[in-house]
Amino acid sequence: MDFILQLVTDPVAFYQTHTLLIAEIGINSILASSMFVVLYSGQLSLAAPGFMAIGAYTSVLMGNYWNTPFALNLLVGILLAGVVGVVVGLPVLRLRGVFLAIATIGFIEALSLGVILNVPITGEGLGLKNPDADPLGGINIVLASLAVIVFLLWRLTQGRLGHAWDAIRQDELAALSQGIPVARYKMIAFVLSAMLAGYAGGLESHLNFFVDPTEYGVARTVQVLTFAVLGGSGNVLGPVVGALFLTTLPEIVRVPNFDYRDVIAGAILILVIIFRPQGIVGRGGLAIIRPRWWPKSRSSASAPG
Amino acid sequence: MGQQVLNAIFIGSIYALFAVGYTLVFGVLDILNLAHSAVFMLGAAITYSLVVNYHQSFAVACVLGIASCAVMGLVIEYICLRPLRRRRAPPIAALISTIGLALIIVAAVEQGRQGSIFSWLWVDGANSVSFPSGTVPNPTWHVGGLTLEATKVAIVPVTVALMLVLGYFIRFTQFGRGLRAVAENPRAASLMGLDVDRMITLTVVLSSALGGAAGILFGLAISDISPYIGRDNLEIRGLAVIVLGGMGSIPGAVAGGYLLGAIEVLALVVFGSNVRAGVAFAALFLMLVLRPQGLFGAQVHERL
Amino acid sequence: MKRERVILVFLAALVLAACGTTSSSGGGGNAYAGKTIKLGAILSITGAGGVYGPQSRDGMKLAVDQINKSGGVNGAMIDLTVNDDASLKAQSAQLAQTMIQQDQDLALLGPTLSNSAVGVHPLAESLKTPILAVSTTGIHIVPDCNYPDETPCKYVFRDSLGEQTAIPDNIMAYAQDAHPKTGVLLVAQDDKFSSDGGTIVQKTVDQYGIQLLKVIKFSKTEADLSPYVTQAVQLKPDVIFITSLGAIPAKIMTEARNEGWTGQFLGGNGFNTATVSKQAGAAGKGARSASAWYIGNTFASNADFVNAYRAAYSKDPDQFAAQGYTGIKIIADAAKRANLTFTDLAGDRDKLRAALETVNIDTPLGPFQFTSTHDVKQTVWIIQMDGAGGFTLVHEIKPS
Amino acid sequence: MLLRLDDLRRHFGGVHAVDGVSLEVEKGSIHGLIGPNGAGKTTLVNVVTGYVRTQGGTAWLENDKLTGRPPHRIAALGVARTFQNIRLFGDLTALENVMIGMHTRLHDDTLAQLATLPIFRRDERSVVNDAHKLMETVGLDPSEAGRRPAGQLPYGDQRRLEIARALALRPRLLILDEPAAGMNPSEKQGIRELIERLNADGLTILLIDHDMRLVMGVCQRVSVLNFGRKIADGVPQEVSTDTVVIDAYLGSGAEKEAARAPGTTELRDLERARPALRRAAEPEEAILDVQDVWVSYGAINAVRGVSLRVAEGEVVALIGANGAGKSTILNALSGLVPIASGTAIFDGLDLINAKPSSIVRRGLVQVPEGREILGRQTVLENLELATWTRRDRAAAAKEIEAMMGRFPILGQRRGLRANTLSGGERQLLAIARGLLAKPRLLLLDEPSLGLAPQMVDEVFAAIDEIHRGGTTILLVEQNALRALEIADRAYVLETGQIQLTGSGQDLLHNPAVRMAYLGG
Repeated sequence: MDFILQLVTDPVAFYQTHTLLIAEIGINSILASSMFVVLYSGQLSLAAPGFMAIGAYTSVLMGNYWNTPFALNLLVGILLAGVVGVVVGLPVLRLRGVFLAIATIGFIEALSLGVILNVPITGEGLGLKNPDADPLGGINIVLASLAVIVFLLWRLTQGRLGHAWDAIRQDELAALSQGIPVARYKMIAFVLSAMLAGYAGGLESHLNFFVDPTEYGVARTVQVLTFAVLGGSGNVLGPVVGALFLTTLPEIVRVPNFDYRDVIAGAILILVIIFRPQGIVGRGGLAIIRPRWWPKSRSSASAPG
Repeated sequence: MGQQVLNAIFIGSIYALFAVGYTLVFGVLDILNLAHSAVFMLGAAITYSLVVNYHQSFAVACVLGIASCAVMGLVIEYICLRPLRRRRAPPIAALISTIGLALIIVAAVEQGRQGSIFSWLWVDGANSVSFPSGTVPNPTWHVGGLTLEATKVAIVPVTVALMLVLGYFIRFTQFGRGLRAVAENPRAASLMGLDVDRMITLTVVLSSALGGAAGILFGLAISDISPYIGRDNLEIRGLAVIVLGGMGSIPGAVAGGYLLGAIEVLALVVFGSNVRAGVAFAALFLMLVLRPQGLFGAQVHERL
Repeated sequence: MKRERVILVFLAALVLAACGTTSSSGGGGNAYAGKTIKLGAILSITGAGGVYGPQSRDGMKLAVDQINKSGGVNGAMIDLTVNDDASLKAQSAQLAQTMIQQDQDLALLGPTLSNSAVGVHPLAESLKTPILAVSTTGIHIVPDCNYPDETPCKYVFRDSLGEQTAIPDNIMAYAQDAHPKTGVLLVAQDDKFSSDGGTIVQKTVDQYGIQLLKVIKFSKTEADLSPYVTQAVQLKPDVIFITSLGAIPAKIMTEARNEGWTGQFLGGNGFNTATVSKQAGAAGKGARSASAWYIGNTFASNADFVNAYRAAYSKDPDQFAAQGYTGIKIIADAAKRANLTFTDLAGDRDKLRAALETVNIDTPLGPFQFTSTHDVKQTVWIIQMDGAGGFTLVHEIKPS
Repeated sequence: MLLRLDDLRRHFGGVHAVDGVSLEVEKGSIHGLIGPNGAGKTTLVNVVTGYVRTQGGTAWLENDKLTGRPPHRIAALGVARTFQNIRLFGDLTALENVMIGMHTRLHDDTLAQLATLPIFRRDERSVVNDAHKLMETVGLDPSEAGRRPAGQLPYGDQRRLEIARALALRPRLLILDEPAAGMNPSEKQGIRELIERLNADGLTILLIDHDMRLVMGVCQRVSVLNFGRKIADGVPQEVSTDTVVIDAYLGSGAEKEAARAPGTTELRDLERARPALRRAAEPEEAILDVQDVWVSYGAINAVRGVSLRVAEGEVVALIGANGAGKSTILNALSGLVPIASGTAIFDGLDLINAKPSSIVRRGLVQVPEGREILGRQTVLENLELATWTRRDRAAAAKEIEAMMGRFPILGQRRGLRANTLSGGERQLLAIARGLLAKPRLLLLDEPSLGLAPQMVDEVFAAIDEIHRGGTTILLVEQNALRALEIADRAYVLETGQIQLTGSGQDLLHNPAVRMAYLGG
């Protein structure tokens, strides 16, 4: 409760004493937008944490061994994530819906349990320390890049590519009949999402002194998916709002000596999704300002008569 | 080696038992009920509490445990699924609502310790416990270098029996036919006088009861009951199993369960323990790429 | 709310300080009386760490009550806020920041889990705030909290017995008793705690002539550990080392005994809770670990603690409760000697950390001091499971 | 020659869907492709457009080889198509749908978008203008329909929109797969004019449809498929008189359908053919009594204050344009869509608050549009499900046997999965299923939709028989003429409201009705 109270009474102090939380919100938002890209192009890919791991380990290892500048480490991490994205994307992108989801889960689990935990350089189960981390200073770059990413994605959805993704999401076969190279565009989305996740991973590793191999598993992917779905994946802002909401939720329901936060959080989750099945932010932006004729949902948009 | 084969069969049975509930709901609703793992855990937890804290006989505890899981099935349907159906929400929305419920259930058990508001449900908090020895007779035989532990050996026939009953139920009974009708086309089904909502409710209840039973068996054989057994140990493997077997297919779930068990143990024996899990998931990955519809899933191609 | 209270305390302090300066004859007087010593603990109440957090909390609260009832620290009351980090390292670090910068706590305790600690401790260090680890036993907690950066952390202390001490002591003791030749190590590779322990075991065994036949790694999310245990048992080792915590040790013991293996289980802190002993049941009989604390110890500081704890919570304490309790006592003792000003927080924090280095009191853990590296210097109790959910003392190893 | 197919082959398992078809489409012509359901017409289209890989033979678009290319390449080459069951991007507005159609023509503006350079704006404006023009060409109002999500447009408009989207490709060849399916004569007239107009602008069109008047009317050449083979090819006159074609496809009743054009004496013969006595007035005691019912989908009011009554033993027809709300009324009565206001009583049961299942139990049974049978289950299982509500299984089994006697084709197919049946057979199965539910009132929704003329005859024969068996029937049918022929009374629906009511005869005579729904 103090949380809200201070936020309204003394926002400046709030900002100064919650930079870590705000930074995490930023990271999660970037992750969420990486999930947005795949969902928007009709792919239920849950591979994000895998690419995060690649970004994180790459940048920290480069920093520890070669003392290269952080920016460069980030960049390499992003590129590596992209490359892996291509390699993984080629076989799995013909899968649909839940099958794609499970395949990507297979990928992330194989990566973390099979590779990361068995390559000595990653520190295996001990995890990887990042002595150069800058928890309190990292926030600016996070917020800045979040703003840029959201803006660019928004532009992207407005353009030819975005419309094509829109079409693919709704009906791949019809999209083909309009000459849209579905496979290529899905791949573009998949790789873009991979690079965003890699970027988020790199940033996060810079905010915490420790890269924990167990944090890039299914739990994380479910969390990220929740951001996107709860926030609404029809609009760039949706996932960001979802991330904001879900990352602050535990703090909002934090009451000293109250041990049942998850009970409350779970209940809130259920209520929100029941009352906004399409996500907090509807397809046309904030649902409150949604024009009357806008479709309520895919299924209800059936032709009368 | 022989022992490892047995291990594969035992764990396979557990996977199968767990996955059947999942696949049942998915087959009918095209929804992944992520609260299933929580219900699985709840079945074990309640049964344990009844035996240890309320001093009930194991049999009674089992019945009550499974019953309360069935009730939890009602909760899932009425709180997580039906409202979303009414609002014509996309299936993925149900993912969130069931996650929410799972969160609540796990938290309730996890925070169940002396003096907490959930102490009536569970008192060991986040700790892991096991049924006190003697809860059920558990003789262990050593045959030709193999160790046969009663509770584990028992799982296999129980699993097979349950699956056969369920299979018959779905395939040949009137209810089963109705279920498949609803699964394929709820609209048409309701036009034939089927009460679709009732069918779905029954499905979720049945699935949850199965989940609870699976949880109890798990607690017995693996002697590990904690708030996390469903979520940490079985949820993802359960998903893997139903995909391996083919979404919505019950024989598929069973076959998938044993297949995953085999893959995991094989990976351990062949590649060594440290990459075992990785190999198992890599196998899942390949399986999907090579045969997306799974073992028993029908090839799906759209009509233009 | 908290903030306003802080400000009031602060103003009050100013006034008093003013008085103090004016009345020169006062000779310092008692700057503590009526003040509040704000302490913050970051514990894992929910999530996987929920096995330990609540016990630590109970222990701490007990200590706080005892101190405040008996007149506080030179008259200053301890105000302890326990925050739950949900066993997540991100929340842990965020809490640390807000508790240090916003709540203005004098010192922190925790966090419960090692992989949170490696994030939180360097943060506290950089914010020059003393932090006392009360349950983390991994390597690189103290002094090199920002490993691989070797510079020792000045503000980080630990009252929990590190595996670096516990496991070697345990192995040494058993080696002297039974001279085992071979061993197999079972380690949960995706668990930092277990991996730390595993590394230590591997470093230690050969100096006691134990040959490690195989290191079997598994994932802590494994439902059934039988395949691994089978693998281990088939090598017929004298010893099986288990460095995991939670449900895993008991599951391994049960399965191994079922498969007819009769050798010795050696483990680390993961064994030291009654729940593990209870879950293992008969299968755990004789399993040994080196513990920071033994409930059966009869020296006053422990007996009193155990009785008080039983009275307060009508259940037995465990090692984590004892370490939490000790943590508060240590800080209280340091605070008592630090002659805090209650006006300049940064200064007080420095004074406290200085005072911490010279702590020397009797605690449930035994006579307690910090080593030069801020680690715990205490007697180590080698205990073994009694097969009925309890433990019996085998050896006690005085600090060198 | 624009399109040349050379011995194309494709089989699924044992079924030879396309079995060595060769045909040529003249540049600038309208070419018809007809044949019974399951003759392989759609498969052929799918092979040509690359959705289904060919297993032999080649397809050429002028000098470009189509076979072996992926669908989007073929589209880019200038082959546009529409789909039998409309595939629009339902969530997107009609305008957006058309704009996506222009994808291949637009240069990639990604960078411009990212940099938010003004270039893309100019680009966008031109695109929007084009889209507006295209919508106007197919007769859609861009400012009104353009802003609505495609999924919420009336059925007829969706068909038109799909054509507009296809045109956005600037195609060399336009393939229309049953563009007039489920339309009434006046709407069909509109489509016919549209096709002719497009063709006049030089567009080559391959037209697949069951409506003989449409196909024979607009096509310069017609090819006929049966069992995956081409059985005839020529100018309409030859084809329509070709005995092979008549046996295989047109069937007895069809020549009159084909021949029925403005100014024929058809209707007068028809009157002579049937007894003059008809009950016209609304019945006093009705088994179904609907008063001032409103139904809405989201923002749209699909049904606006409809009142109708049906008495025991009647056949009542509901006719009207697509999107008039016919099916919505049936679905509302069956409890599938909520009734916003009004009263609907069936045999004392309040339909507004009743669950679908209890409505069926009471004896109000719908045979839904689009043959909603359970494809994955066998014919027998489908029929068994229809007896779901019965306690006495043995009796139910007997009735199922009887039903199979009544529709022998189903008896022969009893073991087969329903999705292997042809369109007509599915419809019969749907009807049989409806009957097994022991209906007191049978709601038939578009029973002849998408059926070959021959099949249509069969289905209507069945309906007639059912009626004579004493079952009350409420019939929704776009083939208004056939409907009115067997109806005691009929209601004419327009934009969710009842415009006219009377005996089938009166309406047959009513010039307005004939103009609107009988195409003459």
